Amino acid sequence: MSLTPSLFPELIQALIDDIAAHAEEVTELDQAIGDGDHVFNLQRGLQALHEHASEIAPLDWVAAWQKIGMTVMAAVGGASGSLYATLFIALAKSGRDKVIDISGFSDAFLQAVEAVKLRGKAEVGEKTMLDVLVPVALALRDEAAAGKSLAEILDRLCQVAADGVEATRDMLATKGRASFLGERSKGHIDAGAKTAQLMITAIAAVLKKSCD
Amino acid sequence: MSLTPSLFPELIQALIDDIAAHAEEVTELDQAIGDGDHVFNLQRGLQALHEHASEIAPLDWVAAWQKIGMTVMAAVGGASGSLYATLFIALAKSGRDKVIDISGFSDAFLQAVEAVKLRGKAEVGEKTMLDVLVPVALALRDEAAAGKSLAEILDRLCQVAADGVEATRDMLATKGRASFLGERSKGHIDAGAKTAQLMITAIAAVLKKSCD
Amino acid sequence: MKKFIDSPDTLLQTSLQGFAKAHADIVQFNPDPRFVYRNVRKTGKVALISGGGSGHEPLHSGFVGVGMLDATCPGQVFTSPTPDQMLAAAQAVDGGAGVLFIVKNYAGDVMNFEMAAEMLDLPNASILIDDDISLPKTHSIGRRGVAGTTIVEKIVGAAAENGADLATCKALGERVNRATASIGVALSSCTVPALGHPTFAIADDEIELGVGIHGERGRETVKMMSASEIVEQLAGHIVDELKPAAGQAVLLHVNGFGATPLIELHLIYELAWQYFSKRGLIIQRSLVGNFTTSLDMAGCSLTLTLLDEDMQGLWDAPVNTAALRWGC
Amino acid sequence: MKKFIDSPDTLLQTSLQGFAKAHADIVQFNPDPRFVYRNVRKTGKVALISGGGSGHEPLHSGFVGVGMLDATCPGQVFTSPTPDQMLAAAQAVDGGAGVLFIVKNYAGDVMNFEMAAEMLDLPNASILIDDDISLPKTHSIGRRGVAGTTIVEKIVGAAAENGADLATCKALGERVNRATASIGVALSSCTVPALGHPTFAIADDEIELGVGIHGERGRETVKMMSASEIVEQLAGHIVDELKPAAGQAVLLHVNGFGATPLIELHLIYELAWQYFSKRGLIIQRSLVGNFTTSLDMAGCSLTLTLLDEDMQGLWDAPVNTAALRWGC
Ligand SMILES: Nc1ncnc2c1ncn2[C@@H]1O[C@H](COP(=O)(O)OP(=O)(O)O)[C@@H](O)[C@H]1O
Ligand SMILES: Nc1ncnc2c1ncn2[C@@H]1O[C@H](COP(=O)(O)OP(=O)(O)O)[C@@H](O)[C@H]1O
Ligand SMILES: [Mg+2]
Ligand SMILES: [Mg+2]
Ligand SMILES: [Mg+2]
Ligand SMILES: [Mg+2]
Repeated sequence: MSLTPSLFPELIQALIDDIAAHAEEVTELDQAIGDGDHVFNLQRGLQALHEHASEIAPLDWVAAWQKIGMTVMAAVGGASGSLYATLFIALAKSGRDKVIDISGFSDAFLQAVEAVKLRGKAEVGEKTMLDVLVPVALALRDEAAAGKSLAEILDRLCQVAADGVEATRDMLATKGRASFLGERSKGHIDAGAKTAQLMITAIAAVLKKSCD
Repeated sequence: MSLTPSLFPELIQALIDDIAAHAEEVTELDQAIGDGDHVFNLQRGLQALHEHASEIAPLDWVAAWQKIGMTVMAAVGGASGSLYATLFIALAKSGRDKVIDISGFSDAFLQAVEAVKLRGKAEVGEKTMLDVLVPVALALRDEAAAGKSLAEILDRLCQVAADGVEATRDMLATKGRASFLGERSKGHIDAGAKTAQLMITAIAAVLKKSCD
Repeated sequence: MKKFIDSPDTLLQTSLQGFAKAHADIVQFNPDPRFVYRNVRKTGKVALISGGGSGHEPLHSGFVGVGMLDATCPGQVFTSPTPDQMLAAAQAVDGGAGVLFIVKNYAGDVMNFEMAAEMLDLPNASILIDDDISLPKTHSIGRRGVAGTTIVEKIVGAAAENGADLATCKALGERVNRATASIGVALSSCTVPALGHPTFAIADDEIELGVGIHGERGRETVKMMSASEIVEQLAGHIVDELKPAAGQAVLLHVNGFGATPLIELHLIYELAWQYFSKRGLIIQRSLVGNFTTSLDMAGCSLTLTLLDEDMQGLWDAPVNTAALRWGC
Repeated sequence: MKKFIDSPDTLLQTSLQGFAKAHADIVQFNPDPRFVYRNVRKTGKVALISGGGSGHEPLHSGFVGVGMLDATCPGQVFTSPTPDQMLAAAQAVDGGAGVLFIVKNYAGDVMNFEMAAEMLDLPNASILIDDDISLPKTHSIGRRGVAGTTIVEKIVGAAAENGADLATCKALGERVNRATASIGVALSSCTVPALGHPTFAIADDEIELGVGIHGERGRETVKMMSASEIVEQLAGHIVDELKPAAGQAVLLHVNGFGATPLIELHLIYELAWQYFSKRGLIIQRSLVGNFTTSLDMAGCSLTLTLLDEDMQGLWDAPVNTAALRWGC
């Protein structure tokens, strides 16, 4: 894989645009069963990354992930801030001893998602961003192992992410603020799952374009 | 005049009923250019008088007015409380050396209204209860001096009171809370003038009935 | 109306009972006639008595205690108290050095305190507070007393505690009052419990400039502005009024009307601090919080007091009340 | 939305600048990373650090000062602060006896403080506050930390000031937390500045029982009730939870959510006082006011702490912060 963090400025811009386009929708979701700040938290993080984009672009992946993690950690706050910071710091840690091709990345990503589960003391099925991150990580591993093309893999991940979001709708929230609502949390999509999906899809679009 | 404070319980009941019937209207007036508590202030006073009605009934007029004044003073508060307390205490004071027939009462009442003017540092034309009390006191003196019958006098006072209220509508308030609104006070009837008229009219009705 | 209330008729009395229990180390409550008075009393001290309609809490009862007031007479919500309350309070806290009534300039308060003063058989004097500059100085009944009352009560309270005599306390209070200017802005009306609905209606994009503290409309209704613009308006009026010289020491008081959160009041404070500092004033002392409220009104007022050394020392003197406490 | 604000992006920082200026005798503000810390520091003292989303003022920054907290890390409105704030605060106030983090039990707070603790190169420990009994004890992520936080911070603050070591402070805080139960009711939602409209809609005749402090809906929406009925519900839940014995000494805290006037909070206090007294409890100490707020939410919570002599003495110990001050 010839992808490098030089793509990073473009990726961040795509994420900023995509989250902005869905800001109201996400806020409505987080207001229904959370506290309504999720989109602002994410946007603060993306903005901070945007400001550091030119520093990150020349780095190797491991250094880039570390820097992304530290930037998110200091900029975001909230539940999602610590979880995404954990994701990237763990990605850097488990990527350190790997060749970052698709297969190396899929391993590292799976380990990073495990770190998120540990940080949040959460599992799949609790109506959180993990309901997107975990199936996406698993699908990535499987597709990579099956030797699919990058384009095929990306399409598959987008599909898995979309399914993951939709699955949160009928779940009972048992982690995060939505859990305070008990049964009242059912019938609403989780905001953090939704933004995870949006970001994965936006990243996929950029990657597909850059590999054409 | 054979009227005595034995009428007092009946008078108070009539005032309570009449003010209750107009409570919303008065509140709207006091809210438009005052602070909206006028009717509650009056009702608190009437209620206190009602509770003391049987003590007041056997008294002579001077003692009754003194007791009424002290009761109002302790029960009402606000601008209207001190003004009505002043009215009755002054009535007792100036009635002390008089025969309380219509002419004696009209003299005493005029002096009492003067005391209210002093207490409030106000004159006719400032959009207050004085725009009812002063013309009523003057008309009472004139009609009494002209030797009119009680019924005729009472009808005339009711008319003067009604005119007095109506006259406050276009006045600029320069006393009381309504004065804070400046020009914005115009176009609204003064609540204190309105209740003064309501009470005078209700008292007149009881007196007329009891003299039939 | 949604309020914690059993009935508008019992709200005040029950609330005062609770207040006295919650601050039993500082005050007692006499239920009839209604007054709040401090536990620690001193003979030979001028007794300071204030009061007015309720609904402005912590003003005044939150200021009863060592270093501030001796007693307060709470009236019904937004209704001045009655002379018998003031007489009973005066008898209870008289220390033999006379009684000073601190009265906000409202017709009802003025007249009821006046009646009490006429009937009181003790040496007494009164101070009228009229710090609200939203009305012209020439207003027919004078200007209203608003948040500057806290400043006067604190400073005169310290002087009385230190043994100043009645005439000195009165003169000091009038000096502080003259050195003080306030002006407020409301974002919402308030709801008087007995009425059950807001006193005035206001559009979503409008605010009331120059409001009093009884939910009455202000001097003018204007379009919503940024916090900086609001501060510029309010602080500008204050500077025009007091015309302070550069280098003047001041006390800056940002007072919330009840429903405005501290995060906003501290923002207003910072913006006002910058405004006054730019004009060369030295903000020596500060007070930020909900002190002179209008029930559940959203809004705030700015108060500036030009300080001299004497006033500043008295401001710093120990005070131990429910709402203001330092140095003891 | 009508608020005093220039922009949601600058509100917090400007407000904290104002807060620090208004209380310059007690605290300083470090703008980046954002933390508030006390002027008077002591070597050999355990450093107490708290923090959480903003919008709950005076909690926590109003509790920084002698006898209470050493530093606080304010996050964005209703958003937990970041680990770098906690690390910087810890470095700034470390007195050589370790750092105790006092954390309200919310996913974001817990995780961010946890990350800071992992990275901090100083002896440290944490206390999780989970006094909100509106959720069952068995709730999947445990109960929330709400108004009881003030009680824990005051009592542990006094112990730390007296020289208690890290383990003792932690154990004491956990003991106070276990002895404390809170439950709240909202009459209105609140408006987060960045959002611009109320977080939830509520009918004119409905209230939310068992709310947290972030404008989230409560455990159930019920019809409006009288103040006495509300107190019976809230206090009943607390008694069921703590099962206090007759004769037990308690601290009763009535906490306003921001837009409820003191006159109502003192009414609630009186009704709660009567409720608990009838059940034989001895209300030894009280705290009534807006301490753990939810921006401009109307509503309140009841908090009861079962006191032992040790806790009562530490509650009474001198404290000198912006929001709580006595004995010094
Ligand atoms: N323990 C957890 N594990 C995994 N994800 C979580 C956890 N708690 C919350 N989340 C995710 O974080 C999202 C909320 O993020 P955000 O609104 O930014 O923070 P906060 O909940 O602190 O306001 C939720 O929608 C959920 O997807
Ligand atoms: N100085 C005054 N002289 C005469 N009447 C006055 C004066 N001030 C107020 N009033 C009358 O009192 C009425 C208001 O009474 P009320 O609402 O009971 O008291 P408050 O104004 O203290 O709320 C006004 O409508 C006006 O008629
Ligand atoms: Mg959120
Ligand atoms: Mg009125
Ligand atoms: Mg009134
Ligand atoms: Mg949040």
